[in-house]
Amino acid sequence: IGEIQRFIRDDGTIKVSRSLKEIGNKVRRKKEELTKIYGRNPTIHEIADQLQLSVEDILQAEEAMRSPQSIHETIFE
Amino acid sequence: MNNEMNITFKSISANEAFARISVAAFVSSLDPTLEEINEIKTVVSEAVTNAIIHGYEENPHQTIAITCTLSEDNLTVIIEDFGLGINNIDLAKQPLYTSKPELERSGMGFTIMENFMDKVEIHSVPDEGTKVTMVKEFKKSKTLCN
Amino acid sequence: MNNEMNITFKSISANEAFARISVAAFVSSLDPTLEEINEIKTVVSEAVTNAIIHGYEENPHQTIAITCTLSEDNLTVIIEDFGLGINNIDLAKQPLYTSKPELERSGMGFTIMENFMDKVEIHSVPDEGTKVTMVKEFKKSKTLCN
Ligand SMILES: Nc1ncnc2c1ncn2[C@@H]1O[C@H](COP(=O)(O)OP(=O)(O)O)[C@@H](O)[C@H]1O
Ligand SMILES: Nc1ncnc2c1ncn2[C@@H]1O[C@H](COP(=O)(O)OP(=O)(O)O)[C@@H](O)[C@H]1O
Ligand SMILES: [Mg+2]
Ligand SMILES: [Mg+2]
Repeated sequence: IGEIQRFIRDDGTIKVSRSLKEIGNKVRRKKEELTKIYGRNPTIHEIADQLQLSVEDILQAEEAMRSPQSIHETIFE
Repeated sequence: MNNEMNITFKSISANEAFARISVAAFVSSLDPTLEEINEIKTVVSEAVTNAIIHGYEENPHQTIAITCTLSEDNLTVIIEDFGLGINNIDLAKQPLYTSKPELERSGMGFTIMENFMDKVEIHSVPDEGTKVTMVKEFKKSKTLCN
Repeated sequence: MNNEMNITFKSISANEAFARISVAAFVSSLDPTLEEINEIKTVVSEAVTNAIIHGYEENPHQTIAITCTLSEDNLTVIIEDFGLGINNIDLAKQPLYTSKPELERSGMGFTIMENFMDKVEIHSVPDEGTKVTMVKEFKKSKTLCN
């Protein structure tokens, strides 16, 4: 469906939590960049558009960043 | 551990993502593979889209209900609308059959559900609504690791 | 576009993530910022944890209900349990107050809710349950851009 799934297909399933974290990091960086440009916090759609991700991908990556016991973290461990 | 949830929401296409993500989040306590999660998300999307487009003909003021039950190693998802219903279920299930070719529907919704899930049951009464019950079994070996 | 959803689920701590993700997914149609999403997730987690730990004292066979309503620029979330209730709401709302210091609770749940949301109302009847109603307003300027 989204970038995350493609990423996983390319890289093999073992790296799922790392790839989610990497996407999470990209999201954080883009958020900071857009905050400077817009002079306000960017919305979730604005970040998704810029990174060519779906809003669903962003939600999933944010949840993975949230806690080490996150559901996504444990999927393949 | 047995677990259960219900969600109800309005027949708005924006809620398709909400339904799909909610069911995926609920199932994740069974520690599914990403493939299983994607299969479940896909069938939820198909059934919710059917409820919106066929059951309610895109009237956004109606309600869709989902019930999920988890037991040790399987998930039951029930997706229900209270709309137009299906006249001929055998016909509706046929691959490529769609009653709305003008909307460029693929006619593959039920086929996808039957492929991704271990059991699919359709109960429908014209003018009362449609209830799709799906079961997916998860591999024991994996869930035992928790 | 007005929108509404309800979820009910068992009082199992694994469902805290399900509740948090479901509400976040529902709200994302308002196009919130990441900050707003994380604030909403945090308050849902706090209220659901309270229902599990205080309302039901970790009995996993009870039910928690969440209702979310979206209007143009605000979200109302109602989180409800049918458990023990709160005797003294003013005391319960005080920062650092906890009735369960033995569980290493921080006593900051209600304070966090009041900080992250624009309105928090607690309705509770001993032995009947607790209903927390929270409203968050989203900035118009932003939603108008879409
Ligand atoms: N919830 C529903 N309510 C009424 N009719 C439905 C519903 N779900 C499916 N149908 C009928 O079954 C047909 C086949 O569904 P499906 O396989 O998903 O194909 P498609 O949605 O592409 O038409 C639909 O075209 C419609 O006539
Ligand atoms: N759903 C609830 N049912 C019963 N009591 C509750 C509920 N929510 C909160 N309380 C009471 O309010 C107190 C303060 O809650 P909170 O600020 O979240 O702190 P904490 O959960 O860390 O104790 C709790 O210790 C408990 O006594
Ligand atoms: Mg279909
Ligand atoms: Mg608390």
